[in-house]
Amino acid sequence: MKYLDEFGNPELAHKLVDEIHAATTRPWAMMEVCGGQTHSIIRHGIDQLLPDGVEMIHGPGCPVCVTPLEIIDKALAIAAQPGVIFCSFGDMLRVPGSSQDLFAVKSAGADVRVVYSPLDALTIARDNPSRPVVFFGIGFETTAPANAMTVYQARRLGVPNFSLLVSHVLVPPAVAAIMESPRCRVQAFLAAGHVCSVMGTGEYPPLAAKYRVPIVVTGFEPLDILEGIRQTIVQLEAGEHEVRNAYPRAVRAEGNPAAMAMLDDVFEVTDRTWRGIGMIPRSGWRLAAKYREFDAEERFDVAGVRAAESPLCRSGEVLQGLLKPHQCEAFGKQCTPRSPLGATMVSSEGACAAYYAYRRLELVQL
Amino acid sequence: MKYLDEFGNPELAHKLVDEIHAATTRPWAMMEVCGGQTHSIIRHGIDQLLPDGVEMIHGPGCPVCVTPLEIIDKALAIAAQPGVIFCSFGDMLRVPGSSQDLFAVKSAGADVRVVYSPLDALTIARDNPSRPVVFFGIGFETTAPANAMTVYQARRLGVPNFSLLVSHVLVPPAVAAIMESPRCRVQAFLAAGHVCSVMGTGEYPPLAAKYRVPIVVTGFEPLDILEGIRQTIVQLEAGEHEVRNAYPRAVRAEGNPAAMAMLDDVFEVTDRTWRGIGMIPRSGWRLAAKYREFDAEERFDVAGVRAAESPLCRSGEVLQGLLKPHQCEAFGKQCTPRSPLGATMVSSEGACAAYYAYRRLELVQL
Amino acid sequence: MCLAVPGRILSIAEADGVPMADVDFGGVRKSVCLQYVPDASVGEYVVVHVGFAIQLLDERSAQETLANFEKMGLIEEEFGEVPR
Amino acid sequence: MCLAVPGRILSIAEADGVPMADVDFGGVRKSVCLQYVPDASVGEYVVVHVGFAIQLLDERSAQETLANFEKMGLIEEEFGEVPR
Amino acid sequence: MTAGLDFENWTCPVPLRDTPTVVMGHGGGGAMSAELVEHLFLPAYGPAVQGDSAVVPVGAERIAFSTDSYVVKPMFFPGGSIGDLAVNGTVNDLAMSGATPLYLSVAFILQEGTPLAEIGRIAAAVGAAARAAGVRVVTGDTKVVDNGSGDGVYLNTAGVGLVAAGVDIGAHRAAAGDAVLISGDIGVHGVAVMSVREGLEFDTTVVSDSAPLHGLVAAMLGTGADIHTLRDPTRGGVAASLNEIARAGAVGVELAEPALPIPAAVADACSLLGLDPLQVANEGKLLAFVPSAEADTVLAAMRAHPHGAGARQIGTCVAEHPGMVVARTALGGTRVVNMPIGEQLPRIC
Amino acid sequence: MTAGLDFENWTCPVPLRDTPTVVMGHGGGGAMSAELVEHLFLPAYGPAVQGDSAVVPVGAERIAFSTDSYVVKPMFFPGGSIGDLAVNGTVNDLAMSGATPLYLSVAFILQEGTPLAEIGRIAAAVGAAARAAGVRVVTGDTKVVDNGSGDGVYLNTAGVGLVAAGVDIGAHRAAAGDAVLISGDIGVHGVAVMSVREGLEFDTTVVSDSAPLHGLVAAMLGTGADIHTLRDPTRGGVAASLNEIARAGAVGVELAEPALPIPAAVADACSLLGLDPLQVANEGKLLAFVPSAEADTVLAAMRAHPHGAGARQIGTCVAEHPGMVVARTALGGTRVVNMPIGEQLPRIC
Ligand code: SF4
Ligand code: SF4
Ligand SMILES: [Mg+2]
Ligand SMILES: [Mg+2]
Ligand SMILES: [Mg+2]
Ligand SMILES: [Mg+2]
Ligand SMILES: [Mg+2]
Ligand SMILES: [Mg+2]
Ligand SMILES: [Mg+2]
Ligand SMILES: [Mg+2]
Ligand SMILES: [Mg+2]
Ligand SMILES: [Mg+2]
Repeated sequence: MKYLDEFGNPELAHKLVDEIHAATTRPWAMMEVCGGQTHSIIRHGIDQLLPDGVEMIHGPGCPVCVTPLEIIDKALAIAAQPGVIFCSFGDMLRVPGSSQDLFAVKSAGADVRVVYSPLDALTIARDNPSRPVVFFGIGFETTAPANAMTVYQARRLGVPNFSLLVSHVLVPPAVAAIMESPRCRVQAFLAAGHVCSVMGTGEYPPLAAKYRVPIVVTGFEPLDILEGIRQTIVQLEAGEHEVRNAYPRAVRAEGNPAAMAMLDDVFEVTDRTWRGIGMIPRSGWRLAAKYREFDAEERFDVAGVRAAESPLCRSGEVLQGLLKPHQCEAFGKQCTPRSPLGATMVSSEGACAAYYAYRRLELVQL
Repeated sequence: MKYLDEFGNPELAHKLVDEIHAATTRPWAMMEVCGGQTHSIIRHGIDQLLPDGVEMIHGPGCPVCVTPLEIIDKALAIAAQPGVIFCSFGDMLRVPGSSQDLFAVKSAGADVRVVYSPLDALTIARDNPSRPVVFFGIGFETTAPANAMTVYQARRLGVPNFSLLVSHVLVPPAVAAIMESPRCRVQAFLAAGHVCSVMGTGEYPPLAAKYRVPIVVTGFEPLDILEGIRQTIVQLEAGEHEVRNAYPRAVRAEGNPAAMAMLDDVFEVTDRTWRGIGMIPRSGWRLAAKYREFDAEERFDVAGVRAAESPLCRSGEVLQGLLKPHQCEAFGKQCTPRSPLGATMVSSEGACAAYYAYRRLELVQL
Repeated sequence: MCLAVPGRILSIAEADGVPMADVDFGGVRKSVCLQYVPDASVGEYVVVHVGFAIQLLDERSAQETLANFEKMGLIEEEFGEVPR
Repeated sequence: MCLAVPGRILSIAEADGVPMADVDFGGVRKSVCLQYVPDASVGEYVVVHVGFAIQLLDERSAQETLANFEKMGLIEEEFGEVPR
Repeated sequence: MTAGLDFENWTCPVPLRDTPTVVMGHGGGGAMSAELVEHLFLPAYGPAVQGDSAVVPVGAERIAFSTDSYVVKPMFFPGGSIGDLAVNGTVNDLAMSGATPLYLSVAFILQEGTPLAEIGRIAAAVGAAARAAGVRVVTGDTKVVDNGSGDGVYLNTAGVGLVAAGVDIGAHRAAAGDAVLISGDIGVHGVAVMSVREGLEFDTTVVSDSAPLHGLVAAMLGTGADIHTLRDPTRGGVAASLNEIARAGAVGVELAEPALPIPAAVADACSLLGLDPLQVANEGKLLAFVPSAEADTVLAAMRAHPHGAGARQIGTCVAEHPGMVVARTALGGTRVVNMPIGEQLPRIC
Repeated sequence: MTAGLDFENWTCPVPLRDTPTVVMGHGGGGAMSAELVEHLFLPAYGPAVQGDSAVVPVGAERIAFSTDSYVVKPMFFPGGSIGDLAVNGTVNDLAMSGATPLYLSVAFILQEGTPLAEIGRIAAAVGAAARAAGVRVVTGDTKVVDNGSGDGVYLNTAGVGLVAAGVDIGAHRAAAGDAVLISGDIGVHGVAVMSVREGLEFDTTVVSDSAPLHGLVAAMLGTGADIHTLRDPTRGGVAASLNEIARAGAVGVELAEPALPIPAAVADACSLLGLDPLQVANEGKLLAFVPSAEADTVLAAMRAHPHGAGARQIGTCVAEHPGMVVARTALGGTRVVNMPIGEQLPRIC
């Protein structure tokens, strides 16, 4: 794929690795916020190429992982209702709720469908006017415009059987929450490129300034990640804490104004609980009053659904960079991708799953 | 089965056959009204044992056969509606409507279920309160009490999702209609035993008197049928035209008062079209006003369903005894049990199907 | 039409306000509604159609009918004529 | 999160009042909503996530980035130091 | 591109024209099933061996090879389960070619939502039945399909058996003069399954007769008699099997109805539901066509075997009315025993 | 009653405990499928040959015997249909044992409502594929099931092939020092099917690679090389097959990621959907483990065959990390190539 494959070029990667080694004089701990970056780092073995002491901490950047248990349980309850067509992105299907996952609900007879885009769910709703169709609208700022547009279209085109189960979360409040943690070891951030494609970079300078951390907006291919790391280390070594954009082909400082306008129309900021982390004030979006009639939580009676997380699971600490996945007692024992205990083992991009999938060799050899 | 098997005893049958031969001096044509009797006659080869010239004419006694095309089409339309559970006796499933049958509607996704008793359909309705459950309530006086009771229970127990698609027909008006036909060759009737178990024999003396035909209430096992024939021939030979009960173990003159009271409560007399015959005034039952809310024709919008029968099919004449099935041009060609053109080929008791099933040997050897 | 068979009542119990019987048809048992034969009791035979007893079976009459058939040949042999 | 890939717009047509494009991702084509890149035109690259273009891809910037990477080694070799 | 069929202007062969889509009757083992094979599958596959199993050469040996899928609902029924059927059904199809069954494949298609415990019970039944029959399950497969028609399991078994030199059994060998034998009671399996079928439930003492019959066949072959034809009358019952043989062998079959071993409980269930016992499925019975002169010898060997204790002659093979099965009724009349059309339906009126 | 399993207190073997019912993942060809076989089926059947086909003696000969069911939706996809798959899949399973495929059984399970015209097209595809592969369809079966998950067809084929004297191929023979070869491009079939899967539809030039591979195997055996192991990496892809072989052979496998022949169109589709090409199904490719010294000879023979033109070495078999597959990435890092767990799901975030 053009503008993708080129950014995996091994020769250029080695140049960047050399640059990183050349620039590094001390240990540094930086967090890649985004699960997609975590995936790429482990998938390509990028962290194995870094100087000793340069540590990548995997942040709370997988929306599948951080979607609160309670919302999953509500999704399961809604999907199980007779007649409902419950549409979701594929990787939400094996996220465990309190006692089961969407696969299990589907196997018990629910009509659960994997779609590529929320617009596909809207099409399904129009094709099945007599059945309630619900889309599971999770995601960060990157995904929110797609879901917003779908609700906007549902209202505009009059698709009353469509509704959205919304659980959007926002990156900057999470960055702030991580930095506020007393045990925080994070010295710099790779910011999530595609989040910034939508939102721009304007929210980061205050954070960089307040917490005195460099923040480099970073892409997802090996060269992108290495460049993000390189720019971060250069700043760290220089004692700087600026916001830099290492992903300029996809990120503009002002973000995407059309998408931001739609988000402003459809959503409003709300407090959100992050799975494994807890409640972060003003860290999510919910449907604005004007669109509340499309809120699946309002339409289906799931207000009574309550859930508590597994006491064994330390994904909160993992997500905050306080713990490496394999340092969790349950890792690889009670908790595997087959039977994940916590959110970070659920998604193939979750920090625990990524460790399990790609690093098992090293771990067994430890 | 006790009180069943004994009435198939071959030795006694031969005694009765001998009696019939001994009693017969001339050709006679009599009609067995009931399809169950037709089935038994052909199944056991009883007509092959009768004296030459004693002819059994197969009457309109199979409710599956005479259910009008239009009602079948309404059944198909209702069954095809999403969410509906359509319950039926088994042999209605392959009765062709204008263009398909319940099997085809089922194969296209409809939820069509075979039940043994209408009460089973009521149970299904109570188990599926969110889905409309319809029972296809066809039949003569024998079956009507079962359907009546089911509607009565639906009302009493409050099962609002249950309804009945009613197409009940009555024997005595059909007997009268047959006798009124100018080409009628019927000289005597074997009356349907189980109809009389419910209704008694009171309706027959006026018919016997008016049309000067002996009427013998007859059972279904070989000995019962032979005895019915024997008593008929004895009367015919003697020039009598009385009503006799050759099935006293199951038929009382007064019928079943409890069943008749229920029928009186739930149903009211109406004109009915008989498939292959036409409209016979006051020859059927429909739900009384008090139970009209359980009428599937009211509940589902099928008033617009209209149907016309195949012009090739001569089942009307067959049913009236004016034609033997194999004398129909379409018999065994365009019309077989696999792909029945007319009602009498549909049911395994229909006169045409019975001929096709059990007499094909003779026919090919003709 | 109207396939109805004789069965013997094994037990009676009420369900939803209706008398229901466990009826034995030789090798088969099925639940049957007795609403229309309110006087039927355990041990008696009923004629059953689509799950409903539509009539009590008159056992004595059944036996008489069979006995008449048995006699037929005899009378014929003895007297050489057909009785009515 | 946020798997997004670059694709080239092959054609644009309106559906339900929304601009939709046929987008080529090398070996794959898919229909993509252009609502958020109203200025995009045929031949341009967009960054696509769950069926939506979330940004125009800046081709010149992409090439500059790659060119910078290419240069890096050279500069290092030539000047022996890391540029910023 | 494909065997001369024109899919642009597809028209079904005449006997299928009635219905452009699959209906339940196509799986009933009767006329609709047969027509699907004759008019759709065989033309597509080219020359193929008919019957329930094929006898083909492999190197220096001859093997019998057979397959069947099992979709019975409910999966557990009085006297057995889908697991027993899947083993015994294929073992019997091999045995009906005179083969010694050796190996089975077992392929599960699971509907999501099926309890694993049920699959475990079925697998255990497969293993137990295979051990009982002395065959080995040597290969298998598992697929999962979407939950649609509720939970459940479809099972396919294929089997390989060794055919001894000189053994030649097949419907084409049925000849006028043959005695038609059955190994025991008719209609037992079908009634057992029907008694637990949704919507028809009844209590009965009847339990499935599912059993492996190759031991019985070996005993019959051991007499040295020239056994012409063997068939296990499963789906579609005795009626379907005899009609198939009559057609394949171009012979007539004449049954003596009073000789049919129909147990009272089967007859009673059929009376209640309006079914014909000759159309009801069997799973542990076989029909044999043997020269009349050897019938007594073969019957004696059958009766000496546990699965043939109830063996008896039920009819004869005649030159008249080839392709047709006729029954002489107890009263002395005749009736044609037709090929069942599709699904067996309870007749209520 | 059945093999020591206690159904009153049924508890699933540990790895199945996670889910008490069947979920789609049990059919994905990955870890869940394998555990079902290992912990549920094998204990029930007793000692059984593992792998995709069994090699067993029949009289004086050795045959390979294999079965697979096909439940692919949609039934027609770019480059083929369920009918081609059903023939080639079983032909290939036989070929992977080094057998010459001879006979197939074909069993249809039809959902009511399926157009007969579609069944005709599938049957024609079966016939055409069988002729192309030089195998004969000799026996079959048809069943019909209730309409539930919509119309459709499930297909089972079983196959019998003859194994020549001296041929011994199996996962147990994989040995450290073996070269790991693949016959051509990876992930082609899976992407072709995904492109028409409901909810994911995309346009692509990729068409299924479904093909019969016994000719290629014959060419490889013809070199006289001591081929240790063959496997067609179908469901679960190269990742699943290599993990299975690594476990069965108690060897480690080391892949060189840059050597993997992943066509751009497959890579692009996987990038778009967030899938791993190593987990994507193939239907006309094989993996071969051969002693390194003979790798070039075998590769030359493969490249000379139409179905092996793209053959290349993708890795080696090592004594380290037995049971584990490791890939060295283009950047020089390593990652474990895991056994896929269940269903492959598009990853969106
Ligand atoms: S390994 Fe599992 S239990 Fe431990 S922190 Fe990760 S998700 Fe939680
Ligand atoms: S044979 Fe068919 S067409 Fe002719 S009268 Fe009978 S039902 Fe009608
Ligand atoms: Mg078979
Ligand atoms: Mg069979
Ligand atoms: Mg058979
Ligand atoms: Mg398999
Ligand atoms: Mg012959
Ligand atoms: Mg196989
Ligand atoms: Mg296979
Ligand atoms: Mg294989
Ligand atoms: Mg079969
Ligand atoms: Mg080894």
